[in-house]
Amino acid sequence: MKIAVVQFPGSNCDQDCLRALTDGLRVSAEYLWHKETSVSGFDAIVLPGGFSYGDYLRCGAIARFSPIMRVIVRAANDGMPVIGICNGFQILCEAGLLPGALIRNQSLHFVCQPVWLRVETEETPFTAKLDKERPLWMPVAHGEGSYFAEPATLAALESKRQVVFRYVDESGRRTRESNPNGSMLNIAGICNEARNVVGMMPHPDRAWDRRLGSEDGKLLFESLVETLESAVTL
Amino acid sequence: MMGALMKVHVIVMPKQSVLDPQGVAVRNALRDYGLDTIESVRVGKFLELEFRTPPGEIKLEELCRDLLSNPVIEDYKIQYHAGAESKQ
Amino acid sequence: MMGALMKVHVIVMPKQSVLDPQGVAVRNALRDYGLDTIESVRVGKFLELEFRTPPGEIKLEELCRDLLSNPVIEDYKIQYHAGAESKQ
Amino acid sequence: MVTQITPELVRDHGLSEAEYERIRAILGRDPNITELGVFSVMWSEHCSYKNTRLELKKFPTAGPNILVKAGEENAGVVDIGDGWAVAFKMESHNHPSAVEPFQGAATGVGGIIRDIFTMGARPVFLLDSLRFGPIQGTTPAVNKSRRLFAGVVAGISHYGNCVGIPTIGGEVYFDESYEGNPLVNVFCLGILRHEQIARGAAKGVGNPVFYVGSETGRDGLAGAAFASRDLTEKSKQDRPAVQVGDPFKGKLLLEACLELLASGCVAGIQDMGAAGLTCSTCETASRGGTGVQIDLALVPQREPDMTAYEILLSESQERMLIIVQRGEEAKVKEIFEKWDLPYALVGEVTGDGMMRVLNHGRVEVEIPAAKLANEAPIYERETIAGSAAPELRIEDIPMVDPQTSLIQLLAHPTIASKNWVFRQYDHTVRAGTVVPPGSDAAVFCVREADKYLAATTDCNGLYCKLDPREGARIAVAEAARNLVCSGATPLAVTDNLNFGNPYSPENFWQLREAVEGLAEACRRFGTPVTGGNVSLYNQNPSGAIDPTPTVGMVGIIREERWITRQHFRDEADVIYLIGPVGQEMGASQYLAIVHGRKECLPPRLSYDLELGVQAVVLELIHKGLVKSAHDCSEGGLGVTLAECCMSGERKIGALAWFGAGPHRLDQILFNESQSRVIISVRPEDAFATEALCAAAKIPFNRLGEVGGSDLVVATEQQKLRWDVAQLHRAWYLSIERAMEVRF
Ligand SMILES: Nc1ncnc2c1ncn2[C@@H]1O[C@H](COP(=O)(O)OP(=O)(O)O)[C@@H](O)[C@H]1O
Ligand SMILES: [Mg+2]
Repeated sequence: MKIAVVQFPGSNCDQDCLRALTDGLRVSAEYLWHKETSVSGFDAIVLPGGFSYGDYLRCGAIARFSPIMRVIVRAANDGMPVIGICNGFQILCEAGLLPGALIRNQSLHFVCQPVWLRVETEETPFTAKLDKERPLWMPVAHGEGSYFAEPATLAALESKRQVVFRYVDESGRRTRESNPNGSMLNIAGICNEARNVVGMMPHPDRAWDRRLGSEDGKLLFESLVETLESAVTL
Repeated sequence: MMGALMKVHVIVMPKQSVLDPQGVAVRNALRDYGLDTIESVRVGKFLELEFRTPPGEIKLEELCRDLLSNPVIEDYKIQYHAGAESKQ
Repeated sequence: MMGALMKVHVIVMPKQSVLDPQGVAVRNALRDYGLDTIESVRVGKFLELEFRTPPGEIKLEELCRDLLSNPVIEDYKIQYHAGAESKQ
Repeated sequence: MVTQITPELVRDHGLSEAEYERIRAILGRDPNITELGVFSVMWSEHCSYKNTRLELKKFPTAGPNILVKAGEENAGVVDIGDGWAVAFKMESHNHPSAVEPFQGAATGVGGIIRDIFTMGARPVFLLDSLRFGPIQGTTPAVNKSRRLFAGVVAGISHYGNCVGIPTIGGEVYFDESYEGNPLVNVFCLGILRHEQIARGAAKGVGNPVFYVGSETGRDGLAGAAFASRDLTEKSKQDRPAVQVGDPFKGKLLLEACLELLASGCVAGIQDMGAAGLTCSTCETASRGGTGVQIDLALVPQREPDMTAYEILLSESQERMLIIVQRGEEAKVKEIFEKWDLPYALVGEVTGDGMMRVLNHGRVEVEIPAAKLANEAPIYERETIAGSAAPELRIEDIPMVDPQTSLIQLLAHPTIASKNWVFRQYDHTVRAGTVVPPGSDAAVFCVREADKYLAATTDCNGLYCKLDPREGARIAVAEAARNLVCSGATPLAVTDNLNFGNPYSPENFWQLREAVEGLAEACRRFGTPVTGGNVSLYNQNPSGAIDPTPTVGMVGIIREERWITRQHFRDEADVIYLIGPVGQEMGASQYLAIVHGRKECLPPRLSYDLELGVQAVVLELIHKGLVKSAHDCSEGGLGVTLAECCMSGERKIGALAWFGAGPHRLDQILFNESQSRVIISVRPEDAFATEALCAAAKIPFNRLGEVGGSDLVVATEQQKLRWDVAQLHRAWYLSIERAMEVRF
């Protein structure tokens, strides 16, 4: 099994994601350069955070057109697990693999702080191992992470249980205060209808080591690994 | 040399349905500044494109839809006349 | 009710001599997109102000200078006609 | 067109007649206008330190773990064991930030980052030390300070966040003396293997010289540039142009350069900071004992019709000069094309020791590189000693209710929580931040090397104003104390000297006093100076800024279990004050904030006591006895205890008993005597703690214990009680509230 961590010009969590996988989980992972035109040999794809193309124009707007994204869109439609973290989430929305968009934080400020997340569904490759009852703790760090979608889209997300994570307080309650960026319905992460593509603003790649104050992020990657292994054994 | 070039302006604005915190912030700033007749402000992008030979209208529209704006949150408008140089 | 309001548009652009990294990035993106006749792109702000009763020209200029633009690196232009609604 | 070199032109270039004569002597002829420009920037204070070099010589720069000494290269390099080393440095961008706070601060970050990876190190974290005028109120001056503050913080976050280097610590002070002249000192630390140390030297005659990075534009051209070019209407409008940073390019340049360095084909590398191409060509040549010849026509240019003068003096950002081994040209092509960065072969290393600059083959500049780089005039500026501040007599301070004073202090932006600032900085990228902003020193795990580093910046400008020498000593002491409180052993120092106009003897006296104070303290604490930066001509409307010799200090923590935070943790833990209760009120924040008096003699530092306290605290930590440690600085014991109660995830109360001392309660709570640390320990460890302090003959006080939801302070005569939640609100929201006011 091998997991790809895509490198766009301006990605800056690529090393963190790779470490989370190789040092945190001891699974094999490799960088995948944005000019590559194939994902063969990889079983899952991570789009890391950062400022691809400087986030110029719109976050993820330019990265979406890089050669690697064309093949990733195809792979995703064929069911390959794909997760976009922070800037990766923005790219997935721009690429149309996920609905909605991420706009400027309501505060207009970049926000770097820990948040509590409620797991809304275990039915994705990245959340299979997670416990809905226990909120996760990990950092956010973004200037444009406010999730927006038209009412119809939001309704569909809810009814099809595509909301994966929500910002909550320590006890798991959805509150105004626990929403760091003004996201609609406190949405922190979503998946596509097929459930193999997940996007999230918070950083599991910064919460996989006790010394960082939380290992909750590790659980997402462990879920992925288990899902892939069970898929292999079938 | 600049004269030889053809200018196209693209204005990208946040959709009405999308709240525009930056616009709100500017409006409040204007009010605090003493301008109490200000009703609303919306902040968008103004792109000044210079072409050696401009692309066809269809191509340009496609460009605005795919790259220069995000239809989920933004509307765009193309101005062909090269009228709006910024003031010195 | 919107009809009753008076629109003023303010365009704020980076000064010619000042580097516009965003413009450069967009230009390169357009080239990669296949638009090789693109020569340059500059990206600025488009502000749509709605007043109940618009301020005097002097006041408005002062506003643009002090608040809406940063004269050190930006130029601004005021469009009184409410021509450029964004397209639906 | 040949421009006549007139005395006016020479003056416009900031060169004295004597300096001009020296130039003619070096050249054996009159310089042309371009050469005059080259000399003017190389001999400017910024590049040549002509007024401060004699002072900087006083710093201790040697040490057992120093691999590259201050001044040798762009930044010093310090061994941290197992073949790993760190390169770190602090640099100021005060004046650019005063003109355009956002871009000024952003380009400051970009510049210091390039200084670090020029050494072959991967930058791993940033700190920022900031000073502004007051931000509370609605006067025009206050509004301006707020705009500067907001702009600077946004600029730092813009650049640092985008390049993916966490900003994990720093400091912010607010004082009238910085009105209109903010201080923006940015610190960057990078990690590298010993064998990876890169040199800014042009080695190997015949080796190709490459220009890499952004195109050159008319950015940041010094005012002098006007004199060099007949002004057209157009050029009048748009010059000198403010430098705009491009963090995206900066990130690509960082990765590309590290990749090229790793390939082993680089003979020399130098960033283009102030004086861009000029400085990088002549400095690499003089370091290499060689010459460098380049042709400007080959330099990637952003604007048409740039003159040789403009290209040479441009301060466009995100550019580097790289000398590679002959035959390795293809490597540069491969790597810079991979990263979509401009690059150009612009010249070669020569054997004649000349900095020779051609433009389309025509010689524009021909100057002996070493003379240009090293023979700048050096001045001994005159000084006039300032009058010594008087001792404070406690009777002269009216007694006010300490109950309200503590809240007043905590809510003052200088003491209040800086979360409004560091929330805007990505401080968790690189997944190494073990102790985030909000404790005495930040602690970072460098995963490459599996080492824990602690870092802090400190300087109390008010102390330095009232006694520059003592203030500088204390800056070093406090930095060391902050590191020790986090469990670290101090390693080395970088400094940023922010002062007023050096031609004022009073200002220069302050600078000399401060330098000698820093030098002495660095010797006593065993922390050599690895480099730094000087920023002069910092003036507010009514005179010079308070002298501000900012100290950045780095320490190492050998064992993970030694990492210590500042906040109280559990009920019933016993609270100790290590060091004296103290009584010095001069130059204290209490005197300034509550009584509106910025005066009197600052606290005195005793090296023996300070070193003793730090040694014992470190020993207690190493023995596993300490659950929290917080150094006592601005605001005294009152503020320190309050911070211990409220700076953790979980707020918790405490009781502190000061018995029947002779002193007034405000004096006990708010004096700023040095060499004090508040620690908390498990009840069962109390005895061992006291035994250890007694054995070390260090004064200590068992103040009381952690618990409840109130902070309670009591003496025989008086008992005060504060709701910690209320203190927290005052302290945590103060800056945010101030920044919500717009006009
Ligand atoms: N400009 C800043 N950027 C990042 N962190 C900051 C900044 N200013 C203050 N901090 C953080 O806030 C905390 C308190 O700062 P300070 O009052 O200077 O601590 P101390 O008095 O112990 O030196 C420290 O952790 C410091 O790193
Ligand atoms: Mg401090």
